[in-house]
Amino acid sequence: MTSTTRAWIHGRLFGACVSESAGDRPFDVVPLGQGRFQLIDGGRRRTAFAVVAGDAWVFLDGRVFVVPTSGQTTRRVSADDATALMAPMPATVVSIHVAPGQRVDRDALLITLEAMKMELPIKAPRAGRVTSLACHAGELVQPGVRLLEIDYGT
Amino acid sequence: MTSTTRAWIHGRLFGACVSESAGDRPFDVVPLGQGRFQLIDGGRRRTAFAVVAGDAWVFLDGRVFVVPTSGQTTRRVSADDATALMAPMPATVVSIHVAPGQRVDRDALLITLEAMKMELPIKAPRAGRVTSLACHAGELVQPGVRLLEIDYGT
Amino acid sequence: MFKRLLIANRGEIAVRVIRACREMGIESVAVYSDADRMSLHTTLADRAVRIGPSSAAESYLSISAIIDAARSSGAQAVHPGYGFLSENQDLASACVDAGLAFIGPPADVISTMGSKIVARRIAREAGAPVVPGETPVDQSDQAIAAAATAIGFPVLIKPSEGGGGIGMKEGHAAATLSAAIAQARREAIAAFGDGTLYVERLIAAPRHVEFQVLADHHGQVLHVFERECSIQRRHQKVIEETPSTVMTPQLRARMGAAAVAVARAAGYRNAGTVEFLLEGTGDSARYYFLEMNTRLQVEHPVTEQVAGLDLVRAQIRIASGEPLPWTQDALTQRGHAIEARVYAEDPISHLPQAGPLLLYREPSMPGVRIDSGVAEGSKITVHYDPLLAKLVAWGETREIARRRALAALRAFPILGIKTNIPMLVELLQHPRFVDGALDTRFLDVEGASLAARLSTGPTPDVLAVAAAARATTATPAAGGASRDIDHSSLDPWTSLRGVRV
Amino acid sequence: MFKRLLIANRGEIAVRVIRACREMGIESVAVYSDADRMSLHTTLADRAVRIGPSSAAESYLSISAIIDAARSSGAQAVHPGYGFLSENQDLASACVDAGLAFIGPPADVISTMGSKIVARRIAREAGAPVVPGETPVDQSDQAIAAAATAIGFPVLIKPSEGGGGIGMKEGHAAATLSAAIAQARREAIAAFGDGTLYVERLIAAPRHVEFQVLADHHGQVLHVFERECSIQRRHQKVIEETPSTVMTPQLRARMGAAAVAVARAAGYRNAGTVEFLLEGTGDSARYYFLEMNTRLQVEHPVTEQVAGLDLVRAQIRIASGEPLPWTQDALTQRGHAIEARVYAEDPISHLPQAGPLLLYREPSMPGVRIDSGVAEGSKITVHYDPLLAKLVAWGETREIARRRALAALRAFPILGIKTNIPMLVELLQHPRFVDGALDTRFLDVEGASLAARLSTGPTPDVLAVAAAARATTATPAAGGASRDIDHSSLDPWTSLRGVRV
Repeated sequence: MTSTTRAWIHGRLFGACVSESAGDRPFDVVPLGQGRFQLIDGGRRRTAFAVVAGDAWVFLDGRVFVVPTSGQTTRRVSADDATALMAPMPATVVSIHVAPGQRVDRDALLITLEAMKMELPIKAPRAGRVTSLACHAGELVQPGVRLLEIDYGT
Repeated sequence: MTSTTRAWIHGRLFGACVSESAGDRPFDVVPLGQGRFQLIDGGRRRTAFAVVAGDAWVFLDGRVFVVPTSGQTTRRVSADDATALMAPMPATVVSIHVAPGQRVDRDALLITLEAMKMELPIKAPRAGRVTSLACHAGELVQPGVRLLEIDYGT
Repeated sequence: MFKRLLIANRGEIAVRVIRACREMGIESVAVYSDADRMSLHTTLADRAVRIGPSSAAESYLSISAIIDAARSSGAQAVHPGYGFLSENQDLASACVDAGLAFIGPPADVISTMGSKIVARRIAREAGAPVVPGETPVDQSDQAIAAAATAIGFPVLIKPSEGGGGIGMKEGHAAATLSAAIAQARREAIAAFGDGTLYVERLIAAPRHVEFQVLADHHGQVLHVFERECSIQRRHQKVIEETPSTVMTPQLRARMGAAAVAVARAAGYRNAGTVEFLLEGTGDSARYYFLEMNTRLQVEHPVTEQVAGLDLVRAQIRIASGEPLPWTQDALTQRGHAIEARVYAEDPISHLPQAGPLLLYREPSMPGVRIDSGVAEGSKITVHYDPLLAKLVAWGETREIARRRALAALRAFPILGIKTNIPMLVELLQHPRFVDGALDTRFLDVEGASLAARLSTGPTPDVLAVAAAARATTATPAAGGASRDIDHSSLDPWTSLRGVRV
Repeated sequence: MFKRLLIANRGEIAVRVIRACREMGIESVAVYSDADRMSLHTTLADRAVRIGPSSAAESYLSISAIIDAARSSGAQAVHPGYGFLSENQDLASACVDAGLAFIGPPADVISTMGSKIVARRIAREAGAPVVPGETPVDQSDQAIAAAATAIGFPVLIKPSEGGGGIGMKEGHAAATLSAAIAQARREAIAAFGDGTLYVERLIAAPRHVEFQVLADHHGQVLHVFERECSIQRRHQKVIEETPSTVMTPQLRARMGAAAVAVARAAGYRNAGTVEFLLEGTGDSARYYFLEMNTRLQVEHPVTEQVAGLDLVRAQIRIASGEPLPWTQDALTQRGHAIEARVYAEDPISHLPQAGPLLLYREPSMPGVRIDSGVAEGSKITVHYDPLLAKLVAWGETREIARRRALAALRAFPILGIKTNIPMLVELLQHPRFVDGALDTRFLDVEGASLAARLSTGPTPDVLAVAAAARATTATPAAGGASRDIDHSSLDPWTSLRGVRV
């Protein structure tokens, strides 16, 4: 169900659509400077921290959330098909375990990366067929760039 | 003796006239963000903090300096004739001990202010004659505003 | 245990109590004046109630506003902190009348120990020495001189109803006493409308040594050792430490027992402090009961660091009816702790300062604790006392604690208003402080030489940093990130590009 | 004492050693790779020397670069920290050859205790129990099965030359052992080129309990009690504490004596740690020597907080030839300390994270110590391990320390990269952690349920804060001050001005 979250900010009331039920009283959010915010919910006060760097990063009660600019959906924590085939961070390609044309099962190990002294396995999010490779062993790869292509339809 | 203090800042060399002898090697000042600066003097490294709010405030080794925008002289800590007759901070006038026309000696108590639970005496910086009063008992006075005028020439 | 607790205070002590509540699972309720609408203590509490305009008289000193706030917020207990209403028996009574637990002693004990004369009598009867003195019934000059001679010179002559040092005159011999008596009487009448004089022995260069006591509602009273607070300016403490450098185990046992005896005799409950003047050194040093503070002290953290316990938690537990979890023998001292009070004041003139904390970064290092009521961006106003933070350094030895405090103060940048940190840095390096050769006149005697060390202007290295700040920072006032150089704002520095030197 | 000391490390441990030097009046020399040109440890030291490019192999792991830096900077001693070259006997030798004091044990002791087989033999000879096990001379399936039967099931079969958990197989009965043997042998050959197998008793759910030892150059060896480090993921510790919840005075005395005996037998000097596996509870619990770490541990602060001493200072004093200032009997434990390691890693997937610390604010509250190697604005790179900071909470009891750690983690905002703080917050509230019912498989068993609690999306309160951040802050990424609303940037929030709700 889509409903509206509302908040007083600097004496003005704002609303945003969120995909879960919100309370029927608006929050009061007071910027305190230096990324600190006072969040008042009924009588209860909490201190939150937030910065905007494209997405908004929010710290509240020991949890951290990355709220994307679109604001209406939240970034999924579990990787989707596209990001699953990218390096999560700058990393070195240690080894490539598949070749173009090869069929792979779900969770098959495709590529092994290394970053910060740790091995990072890149696995197939679903069964499919490798159509092309976009990296080679020893290469330093950046996040957000697809390492290989899989056709899930065949 | 006037000499030049020099510093590397962001790879460019700057100089300023200062009224004391400076070393013959320029400082290297590297901004670290958030008001932090690395000060390198020969091989020695120190961390300084600074903000600019009109004047530049600098913290180094536990000392704080307010460097005025003119840069070439430093703000005097001891009050001069003019600022001596001003409230140092927002304060309430408790009592006025002199009247216009009255002659006063050096260090004579002129006005008693109160701020932050403390009494602040305003004393005559030099001998002179009170020419006018610009405040009254009970008034909340602001810093930078003269509380009374003294003619030191008579 | 209480579910919800209201803190009738502001600043660092309100923050301290809020933190204790959070750890104990108690909901905290702050109160705030208009000036403190978004102050640190207001924003950190679970709830907050406005109690009036900025003036303390109409907010933090208003008993009715505090009681109303406690009632409306559903609090079960009130912690008064220190200062404000903390030693006001009417607040304690009003709490009881409203069915609220007051976290402190009963109202009648506050009243009893608030009277210096009654407190002195209780102390003397409990076996704690007091400074010899009396208010002669016959107030003639001759009778006062006779009393002085009986007490023994040097003496202090002061208004019987007085306080705050007003009208206090020293007398060093019977022959020269009449001028001092006349002057004291004149000032007593002017200030208090009563010329009655009190004569007591003058303790020439005493130390201020106080004992922390804790008393529960089950008959247990114990002390948590001493604090030395000799570094003070006009009765405002600046540096406190524990142990005292002159304390011996034997003297500590005697003074601690005296403090406990006074608390017992007064029917004391909760945390309190028995203050003494200490004269001399070693087992034979003489101590004199001065007064009892019926509240938590500003300097309580040094005791916490060395005794390894939490006095605010203990206060709350005592008030909720729990017995003290320690016996006297179970308490031990470990290492040394020094507290330096960071005030918003000019380090030379000592004038309090108001303004914004453009940059405020607390040092974070092993053995250093900061109790603070402000954050970067806070505005310091003229309405309340200028204490910003307390820096407490613990070390295995006094010398380690001292060096640690020094290192921490040198890494505690506060910009936008002046603070006493530069003075504290000099003070901690003063040879007499290093040696622990302290007395309550330390700052009177050494203050000028300390100030002199601070009167030098900025050195070239400071000017270089100032220039860099001007050259690189677009909004440094807010502690923002550095930006590319704005080449239009480089004045007064001249670009020397291309000039190798 | 040394005049100048070089720290052959980076990050929080380099900062820790720099601070100790500053308090001791020793000049500190940092070393830095290109990635660390303006990192916190580089900027805090009195001097700093570049030792190579960002790759650790060419900088922090280069013995020649470290020795050159020490020589060129005029340092008299080298502190290796932990990790990197701290357990490399060649660095220790090279220091001695260059006339530098190495702050750690002699090179031959590093070498001796670095060999698990030799260390095990020394421990056994010193009377410290080891996990029963052997490398059968006859490596046939039958002989290995016979060895397993002699040791007693369950057993662990693992490559004799192995490490890191590779090729380790459990065996629960002689009848089903041959498959495990075959598989372990196959993996051993694949991974190490040698199929020789080692059989030892499987300790099913042990605790990791280690003892801190200190040994000076005057024959004194003592222990500074235990640390429990059972909360680990793939041998990376996450939470450490002292005392251990299962320790009894009698067991502590036995294990401590065993740790001291091992250190003595090894000819140990300086600070080291003897690790044990602990099985069972109470006085009758069984402990087995695991290995000795010949360096300072990451988790040394919990010992410092509870024992009330400074291990880094002790290391430096020992290396300079001073005798230990304590005897075993003079050391005491007070209260409880818990360390939570804050890693730059995704709290669910545990993948290390790189990026800028857009906002980084350390909590400051009584009883909480933060040892950190970063500051707001620091950039976390892929080159080194992802430890950002260690949060150490001390309390009179374990429960107070736990609540304090929890309160501090909830007030430790780090934005810009993901950290494990959300996971630590859940972990500290897990019923088994609250009860102290720990073993080294804790995270294997409970990790999934902890992660599940973190997989929920942002709640409306979080979205409200996100909207406020977008609406109010011009340069919030740098933690700048709030500004007036930029009304053009309010999307996706819709102004509801005039709509009262």
